[in-house]
Amino acid sequence: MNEEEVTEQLKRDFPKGVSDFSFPRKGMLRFSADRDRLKDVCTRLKDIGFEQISLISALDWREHFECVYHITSYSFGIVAEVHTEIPLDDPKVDSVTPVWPGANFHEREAYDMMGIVFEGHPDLRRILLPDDFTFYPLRKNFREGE
Amino acid sequence: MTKLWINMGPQHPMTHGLWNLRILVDGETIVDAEPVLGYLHRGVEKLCERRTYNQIIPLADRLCYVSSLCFAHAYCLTVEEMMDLEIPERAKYLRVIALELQRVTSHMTWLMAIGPDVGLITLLLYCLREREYFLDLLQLQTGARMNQNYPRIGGVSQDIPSNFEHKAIKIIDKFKVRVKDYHKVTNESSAFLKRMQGVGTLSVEDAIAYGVTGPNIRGSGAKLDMREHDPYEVYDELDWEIQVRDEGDSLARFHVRMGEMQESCKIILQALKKMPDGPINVKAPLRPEGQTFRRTEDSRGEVSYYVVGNGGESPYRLKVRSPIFCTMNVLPKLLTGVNVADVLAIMGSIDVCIGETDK
Amino acid sequence: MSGLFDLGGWSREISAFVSDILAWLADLFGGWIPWFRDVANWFRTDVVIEFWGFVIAVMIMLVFAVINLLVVLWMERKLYGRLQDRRGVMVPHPWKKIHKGTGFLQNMADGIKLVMKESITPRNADKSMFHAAPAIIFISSVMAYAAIPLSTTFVLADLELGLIFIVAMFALSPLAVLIAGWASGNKYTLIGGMRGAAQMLAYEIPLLLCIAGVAIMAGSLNPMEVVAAQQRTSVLGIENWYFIPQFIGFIVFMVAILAELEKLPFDIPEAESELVEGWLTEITDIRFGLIFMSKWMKGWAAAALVVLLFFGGWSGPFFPQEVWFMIKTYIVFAFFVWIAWILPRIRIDQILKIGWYELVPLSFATILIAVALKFLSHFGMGWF
Amino acid sequence: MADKSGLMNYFLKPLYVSMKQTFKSLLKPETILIPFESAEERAALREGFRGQHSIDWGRCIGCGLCSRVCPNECITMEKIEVESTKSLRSTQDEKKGVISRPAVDIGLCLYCGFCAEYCPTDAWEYTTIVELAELKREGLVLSAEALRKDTEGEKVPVANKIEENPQLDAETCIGCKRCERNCPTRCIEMVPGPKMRKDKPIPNPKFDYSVCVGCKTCVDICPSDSLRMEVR
Repeated sequence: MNEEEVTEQLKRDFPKGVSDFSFPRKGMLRFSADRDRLKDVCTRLKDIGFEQISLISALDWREHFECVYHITSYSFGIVAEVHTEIPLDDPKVDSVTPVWPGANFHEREAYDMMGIVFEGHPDLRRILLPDDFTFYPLRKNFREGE
Repeated sequence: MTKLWINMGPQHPMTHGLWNLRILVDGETIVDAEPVLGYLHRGVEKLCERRTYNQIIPLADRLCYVSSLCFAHAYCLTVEEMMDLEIPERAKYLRVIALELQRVTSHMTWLMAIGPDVGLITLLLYCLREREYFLDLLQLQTGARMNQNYPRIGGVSQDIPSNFEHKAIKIIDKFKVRVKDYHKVTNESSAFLKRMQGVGTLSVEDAIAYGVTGPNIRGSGAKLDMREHDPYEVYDELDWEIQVRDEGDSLARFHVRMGEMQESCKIILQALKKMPDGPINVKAPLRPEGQTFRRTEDSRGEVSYYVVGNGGESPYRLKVRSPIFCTMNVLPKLLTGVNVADVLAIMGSIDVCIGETDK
Repeated sequence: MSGLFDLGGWSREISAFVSDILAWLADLFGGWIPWFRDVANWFRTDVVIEFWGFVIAVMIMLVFAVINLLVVLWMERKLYGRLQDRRGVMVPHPWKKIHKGTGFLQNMADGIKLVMKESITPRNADKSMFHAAPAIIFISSVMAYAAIPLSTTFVLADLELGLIFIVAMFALSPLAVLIAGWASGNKYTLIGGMRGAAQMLAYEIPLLLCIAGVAIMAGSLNPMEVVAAQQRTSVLGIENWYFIPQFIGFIVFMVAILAELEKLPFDIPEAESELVEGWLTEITDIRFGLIFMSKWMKGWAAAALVVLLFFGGWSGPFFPQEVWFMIKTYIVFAFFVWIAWILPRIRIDQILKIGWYELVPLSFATILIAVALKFLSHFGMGWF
Repeated sequence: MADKSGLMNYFLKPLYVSMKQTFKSLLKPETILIPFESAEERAALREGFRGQHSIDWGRCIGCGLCSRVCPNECITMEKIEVESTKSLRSTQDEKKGVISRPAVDIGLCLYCGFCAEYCPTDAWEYTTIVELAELKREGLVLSAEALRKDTEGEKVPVANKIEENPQLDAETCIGCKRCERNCPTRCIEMVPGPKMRKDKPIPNPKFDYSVCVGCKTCVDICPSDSLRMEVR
């Protein structure tokens, strides 16, 4: 499968919930997924043949959070970049750790740094910072000494 | 017998760096394991949000103090792609040479660390000796031994001197002779084999699912190398082979890395021969915009940067994927059921670097 | 050649001389105080001379042990430095500030440093046992020196069962390892102590069986007799050093004695990369120093045992017996060092497997060989 | 890869290697006793090494660009009073007889080389001196005088390596001329601007971009924030 075919497949499977498909460069597929359909999209991607989760990055866009999933398919040579918007007042998203066990530490790190709660994560604790920290340092409204 | 939680770390000879491996032992057998990270967290991602794009390069160097050039290069590559920048051909070759030199030194560090792990301190000193020669070469090229700050957005900082090729050939020849000695000390002595063989077996499926990359996954039999899979610089023009082993145990990972060192030497010599003349730097815009994700092959695995720029002097968000951080994920699975002494052989073969893990 | 030092005779002479002086002093004042004359006579009795002679001999042996320890330590550090392509210890001359040096005084400096270190007793430690363990280890390894003869004359205690005594002193240390491991109240030390006990149990048996093989051939357990038996000419026309007929036994003995010494391929009780320092983790200051010293003392004693059993003891041409003996022991010790610094540590289960599955059967084979040779020699067609 | 077990196979090859090594290093160990033994080969390899800094005062114009690009902010500009300014290349205020020259806290320096890279007159240089250890932290702060190197080299043309230039927002400029006075390369000339005050045009800076080094001094010093840096 190449990028277009994956796009077609996803559009067929999810008439609603995925949007904004674009191809930044060869072997790269970028699209957005709704927050509540994210896990289904990821499960579908895994079934298609995206074997490994490379990176989960959490972004603070001031108006909303965003989770960016980079999912690799070594057999097709494609990286899928899935953007998910998360509202500021309810920073929750479904965990993809049941889909890829490798997402475990990435999600813990995103929770640690940005305060996004991954629902369904087996062991959501702080990973890099001490357990008794009460703030999330990578948020844009974080100030030193706060 | 009662089970004991044992802390291997943060101050423990097993940990190469500052981390803690908690293991639950039943006698000498490990029942459960849990890596505890974060002792070396420096908040690099937050720091990057306040530095200009150029000033991040020395910071990226310090992510991993053993293969610093790889991290700085991956950052530059990502930002260049965000800027749509095509760097000169000579700079690409220079980068490849520096990267492969760094890969050899990094693997030498791994080899010298695995020695004391299994109780072979002599190996440490032998490897330090040869690593010094490669650091000399690296210093000749980049101006510093450890944190080189060599790649720039749009090229490299300086050219190689005229006597570089001569010295490189001399040192690589010397190294090839010495590698035979290492093989005699390690994988040709069955005392070493006894420690490494059949220990810490990791299947391909598990390795991929848990996000293991680099030499560790190649030791499990997956022919994955970002230099080949997602080629950057001039790796597709050079003739080299991916080192793959099927066994998936510590010894396989050992062999993969030993082979990679020699492949790196091959690449260096080829690149020196094929390198064209020309400029080594192009001008880069100062305030790029966009978002890019780029993967490169570090000596430990896949290093990716996800950079979001919003037209300011500093990136809006920079996210590092450090290979060992992802590999730590698999530890509970890898370590359950093995002996206490095998932890050393397994962790040694995984090649832990805490600088990049804790970011 | 005969021995250079006559330990017993010399110390007897010294003690007789000292007694004479004391008696002479007592005589001098005897005129004024009558019972001084009795004291003077008491000094001249054999019991007193014998006692002082014994004390002086022990002192000489102790001084020898300590000096030998320094040499052996220095030798090991220098040798493995070169083995690792380093220069080894290089300490400035005590008063001249030059950079190159042999570093012989480095061990003294380390010893002084260890004495000055803070003495720490863990809160959870079983105090009396914790403090007793280093003493037991040190005493047992020093006592092994009592029965080691350096020549026909330089011997402290010429015991009938000398070999058994030496091995018994070696065998005391697992007890102390276990005590130290348990009493420290630390998980690492506990595992280390248990490992130490298991390992030494596995290797004590082949060790003793190999000695049994030699003893059968020599017909005695006295080191003197064993060496004397090796000085006879064998069928090969040379001196009958036992490492030729008992080659298997020699190999097994070397492996077992390395395990007994906790030298590197078998140093799992301390296994510094797994268990920090093993059973030694909590031991600080000069107690650590004592254990460290006793390790090298035992190392030399083990080398001496190998020389006594397999390399003909002090026999050799031209040089005095002691010189030959020291040369041989240092070569054997260098071999220990050489092995220890190039082989990786072997896992505990593998060590026990080697001990029980390979060494014990092989050591039975050595006994069989010894018995067969002995049996054949009754019919005049044997080895000796 | 079969497990070659057997008692002898454990150690024969390693023993051979280490024996070889022992004899080799008994004759000549690879370690060099620096600084007691000669190390020409290694000294040759040190060429191009970034050791201690040295600043050519004949070239330095005191623009402070180095302290701006320094990632660790370890460079401070020291104000030094001088007798004559004739031999010196440039100063921000010749009349006062004050020049500013960089001083480095090498305890903070990470030897990245950006200061030398961005220096518009190539006054920064790295020596190969590596023995920089001091007993006290204060000793690590190298003053401008300690880094001084005096050469009567040829005057190299200034080059803008940061690729940015100041731009004027004429609306807010108050014509105070501080930028003109402080510019290290004299690239600013005050010309009558569009706005008037007391029937006289307010003088506005006009930049000579061929001489400007992009040091941002004028932007930092501007009291009304009417200057900003822009990519050329």
